[in-house]
Amino acid sequence: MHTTNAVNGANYLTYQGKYKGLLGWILSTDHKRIGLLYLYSIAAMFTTGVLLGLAMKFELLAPGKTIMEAQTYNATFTVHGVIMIFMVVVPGLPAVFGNLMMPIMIGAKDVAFPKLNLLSWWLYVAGVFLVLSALLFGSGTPDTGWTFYAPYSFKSGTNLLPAIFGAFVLGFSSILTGLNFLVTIHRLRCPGMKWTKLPLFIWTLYGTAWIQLLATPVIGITLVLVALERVFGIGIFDPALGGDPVLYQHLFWIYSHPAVYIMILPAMGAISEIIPTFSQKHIFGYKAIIVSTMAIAFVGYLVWGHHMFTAGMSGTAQYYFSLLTFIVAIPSAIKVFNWISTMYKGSINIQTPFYWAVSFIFVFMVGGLSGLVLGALATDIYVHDTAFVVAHFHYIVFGGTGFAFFAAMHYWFPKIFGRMYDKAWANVGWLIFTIGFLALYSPMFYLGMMGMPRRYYDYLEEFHGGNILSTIGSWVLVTGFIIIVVNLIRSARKGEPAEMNPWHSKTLEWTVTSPPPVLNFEKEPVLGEKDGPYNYD
Amino acid sequence: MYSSEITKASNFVQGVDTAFLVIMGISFLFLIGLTVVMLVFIFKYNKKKNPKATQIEGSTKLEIVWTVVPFLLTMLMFYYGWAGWKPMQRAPKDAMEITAYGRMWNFSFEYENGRRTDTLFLPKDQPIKLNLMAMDVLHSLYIPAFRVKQDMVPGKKDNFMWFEPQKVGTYELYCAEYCGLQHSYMYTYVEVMEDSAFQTWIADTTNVAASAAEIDSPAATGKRIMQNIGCFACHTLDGTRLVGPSFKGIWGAEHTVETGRETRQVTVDEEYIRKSIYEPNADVVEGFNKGLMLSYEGQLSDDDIDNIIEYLKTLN
Amino acid sequence: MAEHQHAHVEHPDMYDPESSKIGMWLFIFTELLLFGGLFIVYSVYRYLNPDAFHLAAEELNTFIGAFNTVILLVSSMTIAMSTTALQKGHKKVAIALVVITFIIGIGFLVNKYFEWGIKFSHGIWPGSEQMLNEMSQGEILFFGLYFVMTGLHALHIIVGLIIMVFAIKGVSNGKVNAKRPSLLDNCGLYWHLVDLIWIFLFPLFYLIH
Amino acid sequence: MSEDKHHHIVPYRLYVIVLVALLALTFASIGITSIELGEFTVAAALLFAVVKSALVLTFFMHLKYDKPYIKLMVALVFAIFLIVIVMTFLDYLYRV
Ligand code: HEA
Ligand code: HEA
Ligand code: HEC
Ligand code: CUA
Ligand SMILES: [Cu+2]
Repeated sequence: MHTTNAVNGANYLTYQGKYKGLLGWILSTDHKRIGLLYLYSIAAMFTTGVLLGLAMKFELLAPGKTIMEAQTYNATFTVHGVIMIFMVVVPGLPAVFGNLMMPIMIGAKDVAFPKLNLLSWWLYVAGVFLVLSALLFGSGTPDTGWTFYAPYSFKSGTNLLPAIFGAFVLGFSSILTGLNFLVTIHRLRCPGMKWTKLPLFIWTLYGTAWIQLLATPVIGITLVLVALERVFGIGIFDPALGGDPVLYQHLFWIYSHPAVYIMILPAMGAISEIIPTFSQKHIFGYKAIIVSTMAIAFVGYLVWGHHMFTAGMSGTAQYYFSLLTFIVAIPSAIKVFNWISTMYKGSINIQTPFYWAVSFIFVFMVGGLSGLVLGALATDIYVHDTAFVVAHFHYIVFGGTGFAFFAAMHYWFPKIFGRMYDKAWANVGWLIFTIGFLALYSPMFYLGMMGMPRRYYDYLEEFHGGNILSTIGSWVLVTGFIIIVVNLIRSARKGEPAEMNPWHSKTLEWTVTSPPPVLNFEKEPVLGEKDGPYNYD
Repeated sequence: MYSSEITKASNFVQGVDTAFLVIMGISFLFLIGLTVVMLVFIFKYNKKKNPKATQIEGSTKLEIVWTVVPFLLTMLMFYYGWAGWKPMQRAPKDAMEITAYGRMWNFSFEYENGRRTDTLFLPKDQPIKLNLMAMDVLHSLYIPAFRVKQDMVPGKKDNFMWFEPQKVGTYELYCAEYCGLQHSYMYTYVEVMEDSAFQTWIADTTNVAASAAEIDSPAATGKRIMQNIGCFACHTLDGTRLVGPSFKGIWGAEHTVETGRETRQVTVDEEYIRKSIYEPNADVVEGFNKGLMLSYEGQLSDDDIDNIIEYLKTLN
Repeated sequence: MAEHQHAHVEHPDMYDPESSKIGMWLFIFTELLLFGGLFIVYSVYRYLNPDAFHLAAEELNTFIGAFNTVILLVSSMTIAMSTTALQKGHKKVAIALVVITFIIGIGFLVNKYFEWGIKFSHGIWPGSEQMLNEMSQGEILFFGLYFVMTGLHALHIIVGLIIMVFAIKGVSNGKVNAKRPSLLDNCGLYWHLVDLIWIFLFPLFYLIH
Repeated sequence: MSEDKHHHIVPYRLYVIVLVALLALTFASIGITSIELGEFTVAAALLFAVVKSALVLTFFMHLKYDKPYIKLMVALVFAIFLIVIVMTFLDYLYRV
């Protein structure tokens, strides 16, 4: 793509490349356009997932059948889980904000392999359609849960193959994104951008990319084995043929536990950008945060067994996995302490992104601390596979990654669209959203401690109270969500033009125009000795 | 924690609940403490109150403190978790053994004397060892009041859980591992009795599913067998379709089945029913899925099936 | 300032051999872990069924396996040499060496084809009646893994061959040259990966009995 | 980071030597596994495979001439894989 026509008024949103109109977007290799493509496609999937979540909560409003049959419910949580994990939070921050901002933040013109980057997005779309095709065609929507546990996943009569294949393709997309980012961060930093001057968001993307690269192939091959099992009956995991279903779980979690850190690390990175900016202060413990990021990425490989404490592992394995689970909590704790210390003696400018960041810290703490309950052997045996786990991971996946996503959205919005949103509405949306969130998921902790198993279509009368509260919470939350989304969509088109650096931040993306020009920089930036992402004065 | 003061229902409750309290205690301390500190900072170092930030890059001393302190605390939590879990690992030698079967979608329990039930009856203050068997897919046997849970894994040998019930009463027993359509209906009850009451109950063998004690009519026996072994998880009596075809009007009806690759018509007779139970996948009823119903060979005797057939005849 | 943007729209032409090299290495890492998953499965089942694996491995023909190992090693050398040739500017030699590698790769596949064919003719294929009825569970696992692992490996050979076609094209039309050798280098790296995996597959399936 | 132009040209002769070594190791491993070593057969076979793969990595794949960070990455990947296998075996080795 070597077009040399003059670009008029060119920023990445308006320039006209080789192709016109829609094609100019879906065939563009500009990292920012690809980032926006991801934003729109992920937002679409996210909305689908939310609707399914709402439907589930509606079903659980009362015992017995409320709006759907058991088969529908089982399919609903499966599709909800697959969409939310594989299509929303795993690609989430890296693919959207990583693509939009990472090259600018390191002073590069683009990622290392722009065409590969576009291919990743296409693979993402292909994966989405494959999974969705399982809903529309064949013998029924998959009903195995997002974990596809053997041997139920060979027995289920539903149309599982497209979903498995789709997850495989999504994994491939994720690997390619990771590969691209790694090479970019290694090779394309601008002069003076030493490793010790990288913004923390970039560091977390770096850690994440390694996990994407090294963990995703394991689930890839596992899913291939399940597919082969369904088609040929090769007997790798089928106990009737000598296979071991527990081995399936090992392989599944060897990926899926590190994957939860794929979800949270970039979220932590975004928070590490927002807090110093709004405190107008150097981040506290820059190096400690880097070390904790890489520690999470590494130790995250060693704890997958904590999902299998009741699965029939040996006692020795349970012991070590529990021990290591506690170790992996410590770097997260270090981050929380550093974030809060950054606020100390700052000059805090309370704006929407900051609200989101603070609420992120709170829900992340709740989610993470409940993870400690799950990491301890005795207590996990008790609450494993109950609503407690559901509460834990919604707090940390949705509360953590989701809140950070919104924080990042409100933070980089003026840069991405060159316009500012209505701050008052944004804050109202945040407040309602947060209240709804707490009401939706907090009762699940209680229900789990009472012993209500998860993936239950129907429940006993004694669990009714908690479920009512939770369902009402889901309605409040969605009200907040609608306010937020409407505000953002409206502002992207009609908002006030935004300044170049509305939050007075120090990272490089705020030194270019909003929205950024096509190749990001007029002139390659050079970082002097004194410059740095957090050097406020 | 499921009101532990009221139900000290098993020997593990203490250990698990202590771990819970310790972890929750530390967690709340941090949660509340950190939240308060954060709010204070936001309030005190607000732009209005503090227009100029003081730049601090960090403090190695603090980093060390807040690495070491949480480390020690997590090790404490780990310890309590381990301590509450350790005794679950080895069952005492004198434990009474009961075999628990999980299949889609019910539990059944077999006692040492061959008696089978679908509710778990237990004597108080007697260590119990449940040998866990899964017939088809993963299930998980979960008794919240006892704080125990263990997956039932098909093909896995020596899979067990143990506990000692310490309080008379009725408790819920759930399947906690997702196992398909009726997963949420796969629950039953645990009935803990005084030892004496239990001994009389277990000695009363008139209800043994597999026994030949024909006090009732064959049809009634057949019905009871079917209830105990869980046919009605998949088959209804009133014509509604669950996982398997309904039994309403089944006797003598013409059914379309797939045998191998060809489709054929069969009349439901003795031989067909027997075959459906022993080799369910040989003739698969049109519109239903293969592989869900499993063979009951070895679990139901010919006599049992005769009774079942008698019962099915009454459904027309 | 965006008014005067007259550079290339979208990405500029960035040729950086170091980038392509680490890109390839990273890709190799994912491939290694892809097979890594299978090696985990293999080692667990081998540990659980030592005798059956022993027995089943006898069925495999060590000679064919060894033969394939030898030719794959040779092919690894020829492709490695082709990069040297390219760097020395011996274009023709470079092409010839890749072509030789290509032919050996095909030879490997032909061998595999016959090997699998013999298994099939003995009624051994995934899910076959023969396997289900006459083999122990451990043997079923062994052959299941045998087909999956060697099959996936063969798939990688095919991919490697396709890359070679591009490399040959690139070298002959001069796009790949001593100054821009990345495509040939990466083609070589990928081929060595295929070799590397076979180095482990061979003893695990053919030798251990 | 742009002065990485130095291209080490590996002489043909070295490749031939490596190949000869690899072939020798292959035959040695066939030889050794045909002896009855019991438990150690697997270990022996794997040991040979490890040495062979090290040769391929260092010479054929040019790791010897690459920058340290690439070597580090390769080492890291193998380390992670090893750890994962060991952790998995914590389960299987200690099952009752
Ligand atoms: C973003 C995703 C994410 C993240 C970051 C985490 C983080 C953690 N998770 Fe979570 N987890 C999930 C997503 C995530 N989890 C999902 C999706 C599941 C369910 C999957 C399924 O079955 O479907 C799950 C399930 C799950 C289980 C299995 C439960 C079961 O099925 O029985 C366990 C058990 O150990 C666990 C533990 C932890 C721990 C210890 C952390 C730690 O990393 C948390 C660390 C954070 C903190 C500790 C809080 C901050 C620190 C402080 C406030 C300072 C004070 C701290 C100390 C004194 C230590 N998680
Ligand atoms: C990201 C992960 C994610 C998110 C956001 C959600 C959102 C919701 N979930 Fe969740 N859920 C899962 C991941 C998630 N879920 C997983 C993995 C499972 C397990 C499946 C299984 O068991 O197999 C599960 C299971 C699950 C269950 C348990 C089923 C059972 O065990 O019986 C329930 C029950 O009500 C539920 C409800 C909801 C509801 C009401 C919402 C929502 O509708 C709430 C509404 C949310 C919002 C309004 C906005 C939140 C904003 C963001 C996250 C950022 C946005 C990003 C972009 C716009 C790009 N979910
Ligand atoms: C896990 C679910 C499940 C359970 C439990 C189950 N079945 Fe079935 N059954 C099915 C399915 C599915 C079919 C239809 C497919 C087939 O024919 O194999 C079926 C078919 C049948 C048929 C043939 C029905 C017809 O209309 O032709 C009979 C008879 C039968 N079952 C009897 C039983 C008996 C007796 C039991 C208990 C001892 C039982 N089933 C338990 C799922 C189940
Ligand atoms: Cu059985 Cu869930
Ligand atoms: Cu985990």
